[in-house]
Amino acid sequence: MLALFEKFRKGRFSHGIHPQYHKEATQGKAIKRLAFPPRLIVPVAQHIGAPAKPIVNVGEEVFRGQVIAEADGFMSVPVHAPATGIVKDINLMPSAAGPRMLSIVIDVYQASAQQVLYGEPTEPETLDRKELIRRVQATGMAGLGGAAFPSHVKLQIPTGKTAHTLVVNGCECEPYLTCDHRVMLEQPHELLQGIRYALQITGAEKAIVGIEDNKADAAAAVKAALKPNDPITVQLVETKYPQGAEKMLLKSLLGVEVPAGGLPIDIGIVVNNVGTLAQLGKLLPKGEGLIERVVTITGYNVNMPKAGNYLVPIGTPVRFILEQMGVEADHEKVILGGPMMGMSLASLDVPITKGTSGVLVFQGREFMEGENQEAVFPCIKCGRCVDACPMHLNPAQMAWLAGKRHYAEMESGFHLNSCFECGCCSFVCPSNIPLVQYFRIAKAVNREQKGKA
Amino acid sequence: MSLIKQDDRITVDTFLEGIWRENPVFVMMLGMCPVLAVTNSAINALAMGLATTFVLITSSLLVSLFRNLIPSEVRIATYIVIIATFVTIVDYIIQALSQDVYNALGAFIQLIVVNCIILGRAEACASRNKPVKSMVNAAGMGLGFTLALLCLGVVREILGSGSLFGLPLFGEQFQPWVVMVLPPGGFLVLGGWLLFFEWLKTRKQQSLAAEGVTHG
Amino acid sequence: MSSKTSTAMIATLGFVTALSGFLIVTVYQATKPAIEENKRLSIQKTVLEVIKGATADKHFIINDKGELLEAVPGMKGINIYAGYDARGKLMGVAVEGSAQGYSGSVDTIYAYTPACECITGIKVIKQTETPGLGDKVITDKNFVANFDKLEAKVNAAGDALANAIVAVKHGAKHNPWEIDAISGATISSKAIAKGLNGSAQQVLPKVVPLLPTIESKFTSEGAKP
Amino acid sequence: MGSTESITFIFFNAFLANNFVLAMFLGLCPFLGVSGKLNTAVPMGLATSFVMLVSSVCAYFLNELLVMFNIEYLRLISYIVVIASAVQLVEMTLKKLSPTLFRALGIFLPLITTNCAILGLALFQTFKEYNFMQSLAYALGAGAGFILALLLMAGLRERLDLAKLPSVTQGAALSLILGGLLSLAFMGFAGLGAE
Amino acid sequence: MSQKHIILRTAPHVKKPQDVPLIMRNVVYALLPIVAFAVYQFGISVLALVIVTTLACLGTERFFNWMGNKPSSLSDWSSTITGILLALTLPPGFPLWMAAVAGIAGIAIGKAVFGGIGYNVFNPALVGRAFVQAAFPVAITTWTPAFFTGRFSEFVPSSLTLPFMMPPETAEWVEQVAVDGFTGATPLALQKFQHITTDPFALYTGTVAGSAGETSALLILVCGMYLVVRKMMNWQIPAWLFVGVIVTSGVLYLINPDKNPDPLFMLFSGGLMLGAMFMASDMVGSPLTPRGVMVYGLLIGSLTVIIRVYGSLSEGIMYAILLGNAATPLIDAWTQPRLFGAKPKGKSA
Repeated sequence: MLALFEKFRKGRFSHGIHPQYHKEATQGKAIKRLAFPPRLIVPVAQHIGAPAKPIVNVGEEVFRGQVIAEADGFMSVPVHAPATGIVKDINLMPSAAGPRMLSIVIDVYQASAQQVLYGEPTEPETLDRKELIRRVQATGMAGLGGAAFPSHVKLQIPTGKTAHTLVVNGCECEPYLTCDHRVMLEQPHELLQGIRYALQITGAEKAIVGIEDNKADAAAAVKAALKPNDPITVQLVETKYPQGAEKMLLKSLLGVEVPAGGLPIDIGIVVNNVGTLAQLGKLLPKGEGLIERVVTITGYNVNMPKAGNYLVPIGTPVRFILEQMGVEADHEKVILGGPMMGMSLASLDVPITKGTSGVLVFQGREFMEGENQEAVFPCIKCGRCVDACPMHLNPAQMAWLAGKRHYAEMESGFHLNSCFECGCCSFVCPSNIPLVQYFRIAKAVNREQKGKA
Repeated sequence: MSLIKQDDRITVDTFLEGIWRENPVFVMMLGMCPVLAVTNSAINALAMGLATTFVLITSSLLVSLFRNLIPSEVRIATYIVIIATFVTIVDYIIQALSQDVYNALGAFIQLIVVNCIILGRAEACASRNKPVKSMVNAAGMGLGFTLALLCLGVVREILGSGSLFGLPLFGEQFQPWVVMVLPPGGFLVLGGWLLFFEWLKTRKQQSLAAEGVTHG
Repeated sequence: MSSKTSTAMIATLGFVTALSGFLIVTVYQATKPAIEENKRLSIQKTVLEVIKGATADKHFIINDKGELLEAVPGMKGINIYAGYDARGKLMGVAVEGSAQGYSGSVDTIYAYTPACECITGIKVIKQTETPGLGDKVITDKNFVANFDKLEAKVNAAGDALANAIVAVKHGAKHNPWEIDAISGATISSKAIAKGLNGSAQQVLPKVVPLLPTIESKFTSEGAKP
Repeated sequence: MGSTESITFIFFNAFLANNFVLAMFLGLCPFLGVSGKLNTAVPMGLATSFVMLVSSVCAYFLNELLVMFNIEYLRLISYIVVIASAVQLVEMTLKKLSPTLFRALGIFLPLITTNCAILGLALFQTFKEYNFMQSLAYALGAGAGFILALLLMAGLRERLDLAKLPSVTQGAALSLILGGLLSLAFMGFAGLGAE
Repeated sequence: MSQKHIILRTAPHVKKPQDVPLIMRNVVYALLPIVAFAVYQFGISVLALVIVTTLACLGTERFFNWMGNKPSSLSDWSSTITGILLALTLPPGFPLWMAAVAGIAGIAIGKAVFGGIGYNVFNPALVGRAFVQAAFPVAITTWTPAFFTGRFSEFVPSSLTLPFMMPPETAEWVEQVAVDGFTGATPLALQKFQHITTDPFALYTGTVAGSAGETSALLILVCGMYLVVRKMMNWQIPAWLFVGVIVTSGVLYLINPDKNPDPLFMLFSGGLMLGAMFMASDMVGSPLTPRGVMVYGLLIGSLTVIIRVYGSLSEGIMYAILLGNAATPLIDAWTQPRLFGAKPKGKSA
């Protein structure tokens, strides 16, 4: 009976949550360019996969757009200099994830015109897939949606499989973030160009742009920019978190479920983020590298009149951004990314990377006033996490197991590895149990155990 | 195991271990069926305990006497036959002594056969020791069992019927807690006793630890 | 396995079985009289208690053919316990009744008094009703008072009771053959009534014609006090 | 004389109202011992109730024989021997007919010999003077009741394994209190099937 | 620039504004009108009953906190709920000392031994009620008429029974206060044992005999709806429960309309509404999964009807819920949600 019910609910995925979106502060503000900071910290691993290898030395002069670290194999992308300057240091520096990472520190020439002097202009339409993929890799593109998966790998169809549909993810379901929204509004032509390139590379017949219905203006802008013979459609989907997760988006748009443990390509679909494709549409013809990205800078309970969307050079330290915004560093929490999945920073010297979509400053928790905000109660088995989990897991059961360190059973019996840490369970938990954190720990322990075995 | 065999001395502990350290009910959790089923009054508990003790002692004696003759392949079967014999005997004796007690205990007398304590004693003690020692040990076990049954029977009868060994304690107006003589009462009272012993144990450990800190 | 050990096994088992058989039979024989005496005494106690004014009892059995026989162990049929006073006058007969209560059968022994053609006493000999509620059928004074004089007249045809014994709800007793139920323990009360009725309908028509014979047995045979 | 109880009443009485484990306290050892995990409780329950059925039938005919020869005083000894042999027989038959089932139930079968629920069933059906069909209903009800109690207990204990129990209530005491609460809940079934 | 104020906490960094004490406190709010109506109906005896059970529950909870060297857990309001609910399920003239026993037993063996809130497997209020039901079967089935005059100035005589003593007979007193038509039996008992059906309107509005807080089904329904609207209760549990009741009693009614009551009567009589709205829906004892909730609701609903019709007790909801609680871990284990992307027919676990 429930299955029958499910059939009538096309255009949406089941479960998920409706947080407060707080997008008003920034969604109406056009993208502006942020100043260059005096010093850039450019990690060599801003993507998933093998870190890039530095090819510059300390004291060397680098120019904006120059490759400063080259890809180490196929699962890797190069890193380009975000600004003209001098390499001050190549050393371990703080990162958002916590552990220090190898980074190239560049002191920016304040007087430089900061023009991009490097590039390999071409007409992508004339090239074959293999060459295109090489060129995508050369741009250093990694998914700008947050996961930072190397874009060329994503566009490369594994042997034995074919792609019939390209899904373009314009959901941006994280609260506060509006950078993708602005990109769609302001750069629909670049975006469509990127989609066309992606169709060419993947061989998919059609593309669907999925946009949440709270961004109808963006959808209209993209539609207006369509050429008559484009095999591209724009489709609105329900505003709900985590609509932007690719499995949820596919369910909503096409009514299909990606097999558990599988990838969209297993059912012939390639998913890319709007920000990524818009950037690709810009960079690929010019043959330039990815050196800057759009970042939403805003906050909660913080006086930030300049909040908005900014084009920020990769490697800009958060501290510099906050100074530019005129925000005191004396606040409770700074988050890189969205509030649901982003990381709260231990140090303000962490730089913006290719995957950073937002810088959020939180003062106090978004919670009712006067309540004991941090107290954790025992699980009262209300089942809200079960109703919220978009992957249809049982977070409560896994949390009990985690409490007794039965990590292996979480994986073998309750699909721990299908959890993509969207945070819905923690969000709804009335007992304030840090469920997602439990699952991260469990996954890490399981990985370690497997490594040992 | 071989050590036990060689040590033929009968110590106080041979007798006492069954009462406290290896109490069949509170420590080993054996023979639970009669423990809960017949302890709704103290007199039943006592009768059951004594009947079990009788079977324990006599079957221990017989098993111990024949311990060198019984081939190990058929030893369990032999033990069961011996135990069943004495249970039948005790069944008839009780019937001859008092029809009321017999009616109250019902089939639970015959169920002594499958009381794991007796088979356990036969296997673990009587088959390895001389008759006198195994009888002393069996007597200790039996007494421990009887005491445990009484612990339950007394509490359940006082609360559940307001009497002890059939004698009213509190007068006419006392409101009995019927639940205590019902099945849930059996579970809960035994659970309560176990909690109490566990609490005593942890308290003792805590005080020992505290002493260790102050003196050490 | 060598034949030697099998022989030893069989020998041991045989010996132990023989020994246990011997022990059991000895004890059985030794306790048998005492047990039967016990059983008889407990029945006698019940019978004398339930038949008012009786001081001696005697156990009869009515067999399938409707014949009255003196009870011998192992005999099949309907048990009838007669109660006499010291001079041998038949004060009443006690009959067993059984019906299903809440948690198993409720077995009773009740007394039928020929003089008033009514049931004059009842005793529950086995029941497993809920203590405190269902077992009020034993303890509740008002309920027990039902059986001081409960009509159980055999009809004209002599094959059933004139009026079936029924339990009615508390406070609604109007006829002498009705039982006033205990409020809150209706089912247990009904079980008693059902047991009484079932037994009385079947047994009394057979017993009533035999009453003179039963009375006569006292003088000829003599009952144990 | 026999018993007047109806077959449905006997079944439901043994199954729920006078549940063998929770009201009669029979089979407590496996109830407390094997109820820690669901995946052992299920085969144990199945094996036990199967043996219950077999030994109930055996005991019925055995008792007919004993009564015929007037040797009721050998009842206990013959019951226990027959049950032990029945368990052996079941074990061997199972091994031959269904090795998969045997692997699942195998380790539990020897334990069942000393399970008082089996002997208790045989003795009670004799005492209550049940006829063959009544005995069968009794055995089925008792078996079903045993499985039900075991399953409920195993589920609860598995859940409480993951709870933060006070140090005093771990182990046997907790199982007993759970048993008490289950028994309390089962009192709701009182009288089911009566009338 | 100092950074000492930075709080490190993993994602997510936003939180739905609802926590355990807030939910529990709202349940208490929802119960208050029911308590008020019960006091209006039965007078100060019920007021004393509520106070005694609540204090007994809170005291026991605090005692076990102290025993386990744990901080006080009274502020999560859960014991307060237990106390109030317990009082509402007891007869209005229930001796106060027995009510205290119920409260102590409910918290001690129903909750504290398992580790307190969240870890209990049975609803503590029902454990307490089942305990006294088994312990004092007579007192708990002795009912008091509603709306008797002088109910605000005098206690029901059985309320003030001395501890450990038997309550006095109330039959004479009932005659004295003389309320028309009071038979001393609940509608369910009347129906079950004498096949007298009570006017449904009286059932909705609570002018019948019964436990302190179960007599007005309509009020309870409204108070429950408050929690549903505030999204503090899983409405599916009472909904499925009602479905279970209606289907089971409907079938039985169709089979034998003379003997078996109709579904509407089943739904609005006895403690069903209170049990469905406030006890079956207790989160701690109910399954996690949506399918599990369905099974749980249907199970309790049908069990209630079966116990009412075929059992020896006239009321079955309490035992049905306890049995549902007992079955919850099993239901949960057998209704694990189907993993997103898993094959539809494949076993989920």
